[in-house]
Amino acid sequence: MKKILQLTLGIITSVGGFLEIGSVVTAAQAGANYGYKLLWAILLGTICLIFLVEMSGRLAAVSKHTIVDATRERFGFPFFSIVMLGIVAVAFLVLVAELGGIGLALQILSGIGFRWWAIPVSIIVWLLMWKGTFGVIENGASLLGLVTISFAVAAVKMHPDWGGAAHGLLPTMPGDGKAKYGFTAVSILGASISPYLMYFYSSGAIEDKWDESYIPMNRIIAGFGMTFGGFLSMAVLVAAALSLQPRGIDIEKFEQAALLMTPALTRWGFYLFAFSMLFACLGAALEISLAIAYFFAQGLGWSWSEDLDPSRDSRFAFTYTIIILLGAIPLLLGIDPIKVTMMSMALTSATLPLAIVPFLFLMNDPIYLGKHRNGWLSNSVVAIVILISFVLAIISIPLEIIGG
Amino acid sequence: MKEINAELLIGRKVCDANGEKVGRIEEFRVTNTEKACLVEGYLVGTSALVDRLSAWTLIRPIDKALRGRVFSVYEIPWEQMDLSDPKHPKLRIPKSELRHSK
Amino acid sequence: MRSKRFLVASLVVLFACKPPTPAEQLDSALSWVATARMAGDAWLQHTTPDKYTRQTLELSQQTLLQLGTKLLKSPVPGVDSASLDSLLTRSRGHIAQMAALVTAKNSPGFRQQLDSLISDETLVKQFADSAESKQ
Amino acid sequence: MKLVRDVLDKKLTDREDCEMGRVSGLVMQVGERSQPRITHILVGGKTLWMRIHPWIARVAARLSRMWGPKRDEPVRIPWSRVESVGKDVKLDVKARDTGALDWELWVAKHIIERIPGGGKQEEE
Repeated sequence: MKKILQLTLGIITSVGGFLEIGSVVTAAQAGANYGYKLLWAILLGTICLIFLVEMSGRLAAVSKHTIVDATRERFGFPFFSIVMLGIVAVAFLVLVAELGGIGLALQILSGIGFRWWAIPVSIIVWLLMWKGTFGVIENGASLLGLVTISFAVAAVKMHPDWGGAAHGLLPTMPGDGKAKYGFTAVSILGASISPYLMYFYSSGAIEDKWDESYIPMNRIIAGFGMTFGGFLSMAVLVAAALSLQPRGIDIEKFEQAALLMTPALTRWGFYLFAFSMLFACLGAALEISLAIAYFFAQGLGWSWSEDLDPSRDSRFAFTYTIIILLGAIPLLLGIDPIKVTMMSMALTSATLPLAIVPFLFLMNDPIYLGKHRNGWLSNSVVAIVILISFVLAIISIPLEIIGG
Repeated sequence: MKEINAELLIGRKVCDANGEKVGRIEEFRVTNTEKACLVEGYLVGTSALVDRLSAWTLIRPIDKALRGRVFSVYEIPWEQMDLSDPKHPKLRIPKSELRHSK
Repeated sequence: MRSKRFLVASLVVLFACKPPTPAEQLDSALSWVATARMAGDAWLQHTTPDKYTRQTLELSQQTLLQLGTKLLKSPVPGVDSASLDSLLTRSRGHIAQMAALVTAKNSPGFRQQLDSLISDETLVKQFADSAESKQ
Repeated sequence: MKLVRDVLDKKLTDREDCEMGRVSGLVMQVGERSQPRITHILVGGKTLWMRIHPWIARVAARLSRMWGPKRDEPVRIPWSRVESVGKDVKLDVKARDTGALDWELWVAKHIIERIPGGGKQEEE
């Protein structure tokens, strides 16, 4: 019985936790500029994420080591410090974007600028972690994140051209504006295959005390949870394609995205969008702050767990406290969160190799995984992800220059 | 008796008695007795690195394809290794006398 | 090797994006006029709160101002930049009026300004299409 | 047993399975004719940063002298204390006595407990 409860909770949390400012803004921009054309990027990103998340959970369940533990133990500290530098820097940028997302959602609701919301938002996120346990944070935030299902409602209500959407699932290249198209595709992949999700998921498996008997459940949670999450991203894209593209509106500022659902759901559309972004970004901000703190704690061997009092794992608690306060500073200076989001998505793609290459080694390690090592299917998917990530890493930066 | 940091030896290039490069130190073979942990020998060479990463499941197909030309390993018994200067470990015998263990 | 590439990558990104071409600026101007119109329509149907509408209209007006000056400096090929600029200035006037009328909660007056903004939008669209065809 | 794969960078746990950091370094005694032996496990301090670059180690040492428990020498745990080497390295010591947790306790006392709701270190 307990497992079924955990199963449903697992699926719900991955649906609620899927969307965040990066996936919403990139999907909305893709819809506003190219209609259904970029649905394939979300599909590809989601499929890769399903495999990566399933593997992260399996590694943690079988070896009782998270990805960070195993990376440090297998590759040694020097290599690990490079991975840490790259991943933590990009994750911090994404955290700033998420805190900005919460601020912007509050801005359109209250009319008070996101700069004034920076400190209160950071304090609330910090309080949730300081007082909450892992269960409260992970499940609570993601349950609130279920409001993002309203995107699907809006998209369906606008009677999308299902044929066109299906056609969009096949990779195509546009006639003109190749650079911006490429940049948007890179950002979508960067938004969906985000390394912090893997680190958070594997640490979560340890917090929830998973063992080998959880492997089938892990597969279902990763599969269904991420698939529904992927559908929500596609819904955002379709909603933007139906509401913004005909009007010729390209999304450069948050205020423009806020009108995404108004044609379909009128007054409800506006407030549902605001609350969807508020809760989705809140869930993501919690996940990223914890992921960064987990990274330091597991990497350097500190005691870590959200279920302990802060004083029992003081360096872990100290790390996430510093991270969140630092995260508020760029917003105080008025840096536009949408710009930060786009840059962080491109940089995520640039640093993907750092996260995925070691991961391929770990998933074939007989000492950690024994007979639960990767089969040829998982290995080939990871190999494809590595191929994509190298291509993204090479082209994402010049694209940022031309297309950004 | 001299104390050195073993972890700083990892990755150091080893040259044999007449200065020829043998490879990089990748692993220490040790036996853990009741009283102490004795160093039996040093593993040098790329396949020792693959062992350390326990990545043979991934690398074996590549190794077969290259018919073992790339991944070689030398096991240097502790007596043959001169660690007077930890930055430049040297062999006490020429490379040819070393047993080329797989 | 890897860390060098990462440093180079982040340095490259810090040099801001390449300035957009005049044609892109014109498309962006059209997008902002359309945004103001959509926000106006939404306000009339009581879909969006007053504060949000006013802020969005002011944001569109400021952005159009910046785009207008840029378009004057580097005119779009095949487009008469003087008439384009006067059109943009006029639509900015309408948007400013609409923002003021939101605070005054004067819907009829707002509707008038919105209708003239819609006619401006079609003109800007024509400019954008002619620039497109000449590219 | 393989030293680097099975011991270096591995998690250290004490008698009560409480985590006390990772193996940052290993001290090797080398004699003229005698067989070299691993005598101590090093935890924390500048050993980690020495493995990247001596320059970083100097900077880290200077930083750690400024505040915190004001000790940048790594903790040396005699190899005889090693109980078992498996997934983690189990030591027959009490974590608190070895000094490996100095930073943890310092941060707990000086920062975390000053913030309301931080909780108390029981054994204090």
